[in-house]
Amino acid sequence: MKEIRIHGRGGQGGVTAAGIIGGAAVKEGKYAQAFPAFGAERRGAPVLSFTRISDTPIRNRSQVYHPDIVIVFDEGLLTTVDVSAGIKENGMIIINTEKKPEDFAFKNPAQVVTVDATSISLNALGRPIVNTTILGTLCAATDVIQLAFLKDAVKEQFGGSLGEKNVKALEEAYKQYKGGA
Amino acid sequence: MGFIPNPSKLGDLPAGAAFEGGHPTTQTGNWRVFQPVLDKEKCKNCLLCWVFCPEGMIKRQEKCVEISYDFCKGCGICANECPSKAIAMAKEG
Amino acid sequence: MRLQDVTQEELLYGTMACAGCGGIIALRMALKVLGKNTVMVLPAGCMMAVSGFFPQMAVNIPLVSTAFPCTASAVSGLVAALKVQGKEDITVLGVAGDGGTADIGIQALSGAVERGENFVYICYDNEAYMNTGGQRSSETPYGARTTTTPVGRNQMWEDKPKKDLVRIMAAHNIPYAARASISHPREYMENIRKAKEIKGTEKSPFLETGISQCINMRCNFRRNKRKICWVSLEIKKQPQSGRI
Amino acid sequence: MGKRLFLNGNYAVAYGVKLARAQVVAAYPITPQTKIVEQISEFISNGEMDAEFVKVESEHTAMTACYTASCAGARVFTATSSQGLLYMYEMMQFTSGARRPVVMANANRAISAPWTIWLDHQDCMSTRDAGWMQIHVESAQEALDTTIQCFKVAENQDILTPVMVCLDAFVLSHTDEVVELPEQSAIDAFLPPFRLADAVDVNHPITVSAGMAPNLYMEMRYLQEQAIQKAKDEWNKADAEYGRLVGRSYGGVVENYQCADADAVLVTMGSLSSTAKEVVDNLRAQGHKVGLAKIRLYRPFPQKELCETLKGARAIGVIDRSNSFGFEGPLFSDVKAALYNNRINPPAVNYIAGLGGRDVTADDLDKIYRQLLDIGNTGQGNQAVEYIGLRWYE
Repeated sequence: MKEIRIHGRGGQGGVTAAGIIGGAAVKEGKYAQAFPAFGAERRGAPVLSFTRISDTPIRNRSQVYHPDIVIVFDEGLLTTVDVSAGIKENGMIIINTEKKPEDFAFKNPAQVVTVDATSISLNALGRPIVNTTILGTLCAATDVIQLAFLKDAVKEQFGGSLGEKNVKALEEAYKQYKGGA
Repeated sequence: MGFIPNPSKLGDLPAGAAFEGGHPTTQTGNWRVFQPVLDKEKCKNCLLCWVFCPEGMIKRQEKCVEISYDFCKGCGICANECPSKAIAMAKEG
Repeated sequence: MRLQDVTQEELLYGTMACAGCGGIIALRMALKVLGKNTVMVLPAGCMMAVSGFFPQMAVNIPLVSTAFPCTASAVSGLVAALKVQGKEDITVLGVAGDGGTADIGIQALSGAVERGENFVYICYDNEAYMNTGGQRSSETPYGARTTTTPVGRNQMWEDKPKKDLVRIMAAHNIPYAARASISHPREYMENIRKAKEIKGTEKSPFLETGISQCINMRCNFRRNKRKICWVSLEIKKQPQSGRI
Repeated sequence: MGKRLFLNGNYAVAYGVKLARAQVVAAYPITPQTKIVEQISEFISNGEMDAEFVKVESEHTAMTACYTASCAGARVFTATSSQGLLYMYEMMQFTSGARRPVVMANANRAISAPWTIWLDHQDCMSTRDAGWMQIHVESAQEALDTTIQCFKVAENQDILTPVMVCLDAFVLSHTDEVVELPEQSAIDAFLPPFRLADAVDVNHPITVSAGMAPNLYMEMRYLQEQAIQKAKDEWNKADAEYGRLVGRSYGGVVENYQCADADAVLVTMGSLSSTAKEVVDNLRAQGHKVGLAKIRLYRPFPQKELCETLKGARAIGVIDRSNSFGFEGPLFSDVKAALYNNRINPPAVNYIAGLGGRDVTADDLDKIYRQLLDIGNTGQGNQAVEYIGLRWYE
């Protein structure tokens, strides 16, 4: 089982992203669970959402305390939240930032992956909505989801031309990671 | 199902107390102290008593109305309403 | 409307109401106009207690009893269920007192009227909570004596004017709202007939306030039933920005 | 095999309502239930569902409209949560007393004050004695399937009792997971159209919920009790029939998970059962004989099935997600009463957990099981009510 925790702000689409990851995994024939950290927060406040992916039905319904992968939508969150809390050994933290991975140090050791998702999103969508873009990096840097299913899930979520634009954004992030690796 | 005014077993009671309507089982006629008495000669058949009777106990007829006493409680509205004083309230019995 | 033309058929008779009950007169007259193709909702109160208390089943149309605050809500449910079953020709009638309409039931009524559901609603306004023994309601007129209107040392009379329910309902921009009294049966029944006929595609609700004194009312200016203050106020459909 | 979707519990319930072909839906929004009725509105507006949606102005009206729509012979559904359920309480009694088979989804949410929106079972426990049947689910899939089963049992002519399907707030209502959609043809075979013998009919006028004096009221209540008692078997039958037609069933009214030879058994309701099964498997793998009794049907209380499941246990733990202030957890009282009636008396411990959305983790459950195993071995243990995850015990 892979457990993912997403750190975002209300309105950035963290919950949607958790759902898209799960939806892509389900398309692949796997089992998934996606849920928000059930808050009453409104736009701008730090929020959490979670995804679990497994080859067998998932029964654990508590929140994710020991994630394999952490996704951070907003670099600013790093100053207030310990995003590495509880992360598993050999875990990965994906951060939306202009900086390099080596610029970051966390309490708990983890592989850090960075992507300038804001710039990519602004190019592709015209708006700094990074939730789908950063999934391209997730897809490229890990094996939890496959690109084809991810694209399907995004298209299904947004539909029409908005879906196409989002797919373009995540493809760009995917290429950047693969190219850089 | 039929209406059973005096149930004698559980099966006589319908689920949810859903009873058939139109079954006035208590003859409220015996509530009367005074009863309306109609003077057919004076009745102009204006039907005011008929429309005002709360119990619907006044019957419309060809020439003049007719009072039925089964459910008449003797309220006296008919006598009060009658413009030609054709109904008088007389003591029961 | 001529009295000769009104049906002989009695859909309500033999109730356990007090002798001379004005509410029963109002209901009987209304049912004569609405006819057999009607479903009625009654909340907890006198009217239900005297006509639907086993074994005295005095009403001869379908009757659904409900709790005090939700006569109009119950009407909504019936309207929806009859509509989905294609029985839209059936008239749904809600009858509640002034307390059940203007006080505890006003939210439900406002909601149902705002939704534009097709029904006839009669508020049987006897100007106080009479089933429970004469407590004040928002429809109790200024000066009336009730059991729950302490206004000062040894004073028991209502010091607030009557709430104008018909204008409140008219403010919902409904096609018909009227106030009438059983002291004038032909006008009263005419109002009911109009209300019944506003129907069909227009989806038009209606509210009728029938002022009919309870025989147990203790009132400073106790009125003879025949001489009840009579107001007939008919409000036709208002334009959206219209004023009464 | 039906279509595989990625849905949360709320949407799953809405799909269940659609498949059941509900005719009248009256509901008022309240977190966390709102998405159920939003989805149903969407089904109605895009023509997938042939139903009337009553846009009510309060939960009280929602329940009243459901009650009368059911009187008129329509298949009726509503959904609510927490404060909304409490606001419905008056009319819930009317609905059950008048024997109208309304189906309601309740997204279990704690009660204010303190003001809250998160999960616990205080709302449904507060309406426990409203004469409604109450069934709890542990997954979105079960929520969908159970919603359909609810109509089947509630509308049974011998039962005619409303039912509340309880799904835990957020943990089920807002969690996306894999849900397999049954075929409409299978559901149509399972659930025939609703026919109410004493529906409102202008040609045969009836008075619904007539007044009853003390000479008969008690008999009406006794009839109601008989009907709800009969429902226990019907739930088992409905679950089995659903299993035959759709291919999924949930072990009837009490799910026996590894209890046959278990020394320590935990009794749970709702989403917690799901995590507990994971913990049972882990402990079994380590050689500990533990089991889980998941109560699906809470009212009528499945006394016989529960005692059958618990009879071999040497220690029993009951997790309550609510309080009965001044005593112990309400589920614990019910379980103990059932055991007492059947002369089964192993040590039993009450755990109050997960109030107001406090997360209950696999670790918490693991600790509970280990404590129960100890109690089973020694025959001794702390019999006081224990709060799990309480931050300060004093």
